[in-house]
Amino acid sequence: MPDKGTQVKMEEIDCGAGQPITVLRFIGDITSLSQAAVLGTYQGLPDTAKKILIDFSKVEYLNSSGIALVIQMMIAASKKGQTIQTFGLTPHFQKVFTMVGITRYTKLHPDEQTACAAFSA
Amino acid sequence: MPDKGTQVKMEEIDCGAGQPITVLRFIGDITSLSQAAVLGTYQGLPDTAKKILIDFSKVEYLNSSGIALVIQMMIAASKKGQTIQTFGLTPHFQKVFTMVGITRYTKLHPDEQTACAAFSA
Amino acid sequence: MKHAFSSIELSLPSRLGFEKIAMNTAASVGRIMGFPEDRIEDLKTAIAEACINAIEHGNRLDEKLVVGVTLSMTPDALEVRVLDTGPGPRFPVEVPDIDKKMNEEQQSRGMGMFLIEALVDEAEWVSTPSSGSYARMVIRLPKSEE
Amino acid sequence: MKHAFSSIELSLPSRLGFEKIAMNTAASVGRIMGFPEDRIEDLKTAIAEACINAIEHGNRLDEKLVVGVTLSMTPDALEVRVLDTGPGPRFPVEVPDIDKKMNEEQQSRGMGMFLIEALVDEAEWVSTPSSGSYARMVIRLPKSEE
Ligand SMILES: Nc1ncnc2c1ncn2[C@@H]1O[C@H](COP(=O)(O)OP(=O)(O)O)[C@@H](O)[C@H]1O
Ligand SMILES: Nc1ncnc2c1ncn2[C@@H]1O[C@H](COP(=O)(O)OP(=O)(O)O)[C@@H](O)[C@H]1O
Repeated sequence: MPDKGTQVKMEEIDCGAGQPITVLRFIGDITSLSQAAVLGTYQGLPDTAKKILIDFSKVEYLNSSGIALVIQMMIAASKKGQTIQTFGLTPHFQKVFTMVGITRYTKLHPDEQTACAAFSA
Repeated sequence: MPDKGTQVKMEEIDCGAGQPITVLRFIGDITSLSQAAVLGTYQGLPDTAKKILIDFSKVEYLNSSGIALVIQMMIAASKKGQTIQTFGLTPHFQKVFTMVGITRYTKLHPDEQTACAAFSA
Repeated sequence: MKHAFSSIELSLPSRLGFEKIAMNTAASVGRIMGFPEDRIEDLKTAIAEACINAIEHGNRLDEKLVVGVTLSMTPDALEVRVLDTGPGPRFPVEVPDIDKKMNEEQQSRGMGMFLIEALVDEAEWVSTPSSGSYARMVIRLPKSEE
Repeated sequence: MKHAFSSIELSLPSRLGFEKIAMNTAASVGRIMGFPEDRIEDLKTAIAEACINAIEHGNRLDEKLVVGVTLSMTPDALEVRVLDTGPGPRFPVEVPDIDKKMNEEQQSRGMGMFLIEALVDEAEWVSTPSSGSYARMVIRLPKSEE
């Protein structure tokens, strides 16, 4: 695929648990150049968004500066009392996220369904 | 995938047309280093093999020296009165095979079923 | 592209198979530049064929001799040079003819340079007697992309 | 591997994003050497982080300065050097701590060198004051493969 930087798709879904869930689907790269895509998109979410699902399944390249943006988003979300669930990281990036300790603050789910279900658990 | 050179799997299949068809499934690379895999395997086929189906769908890298081996196989097959059908080339290599004119001597089918059916056409 | 010109260099020992390294390096540059995937495939095959020729014919498989690859990015094209230490091909080079090949009137090989010319937008072979020779290929970005 | 030692060199302008070229070049070398796919991923991340540091910190995003990458293949390992023109990192480097990061007691960045060390078999940073510095990483082939 040609290099398109970071793209984000925002969606509202209903996992069957009543309250809608806001999904951020990242596509492409998450790097230091993704500040607007990651933090900008997050900041643009309405205050009513309490449950945020992050879809990494279309992310091709992620580096430590990109992970730092994810951490910044998690910090902001925890301040606002929002819950974050994630899914779609490759086994390699699951390992990397575990190495840096992110798994102490959010769970890396294998797929969308499991991640969704975790909001009502 | 780690670099494993050329692998070939030989199979006999029946496309429903009575006479069995000999399938050569190439896996990996087809280059100047594939002489044994391509010509050796071909020469090892029993004389009864009259219909040969070549599966390129698992070929990752093919260069002009590899194509030359395919041409040598086609020359040998034409001398023995064998019919060759092929399938599984990527659009790029379909273009390359067309550029060098191989399509004047064998058809590049989109999939196994179509290639199979072509033997009884 | 913000900058008018920038250049990436790669050097490889002359060993068959190492052309794949050049292919993947070039593919990566091509993707950064925004080439569509079918042009990336053209680029990969062209650079592989040029590297194989540099390894086999130019450097005669002597692994101590280096194949140099330069990838120069301009706003509208990628220029690739593949250098070896030999004198370059002798022209004219026989055009491949599938009928002759099938009739064994022409050897089955001899399609690399033909493919390079067919796949890229510009191809030329330059010989610099004192130092070696290079194949120079240009592949242009589709107009709509810029 | 038939030959005891062979080395591939790559040089890149210091532009963020170009680390991907190094990643894909290295991945290609790793595949030729027969590394399993999970180790290729480790290698890619490690080399990307080293290149980003060379681009950002070593060469301070000055595109005229080159990041050099050498990939040296031995029968049992791949050694990678990523060179820049700066003095290298100042030690000790703060270890990333996710609790501190989440509490904003530590900046969110600062995980690159930690990841490099965690992902490769050997990592060191060498400063050569006159010319620059390099990160040196070694990733070994699994024993069963040879
Ligand atoms: N870099 C080179 N140095 C010297 N001779 C070359 C080089 N590239 C090509 N040639 C010559 O041109 C001929 C045709 O090359 P090519 O079309 O790639 O086919 P092949 O390599 O299969 O022979 C080669 O056989 C060789 O004699
Ligand atoms: N090649 C280098 N040249 C100079 N300083 C470096 C280099 N690599 C790393 N450093 C220093 O080490 C620090 C930690 O690097 P790293 O762990 O990769 O995280 P980050 O780059 O996100 O800060 C950097 O902030 C920088 O000060």
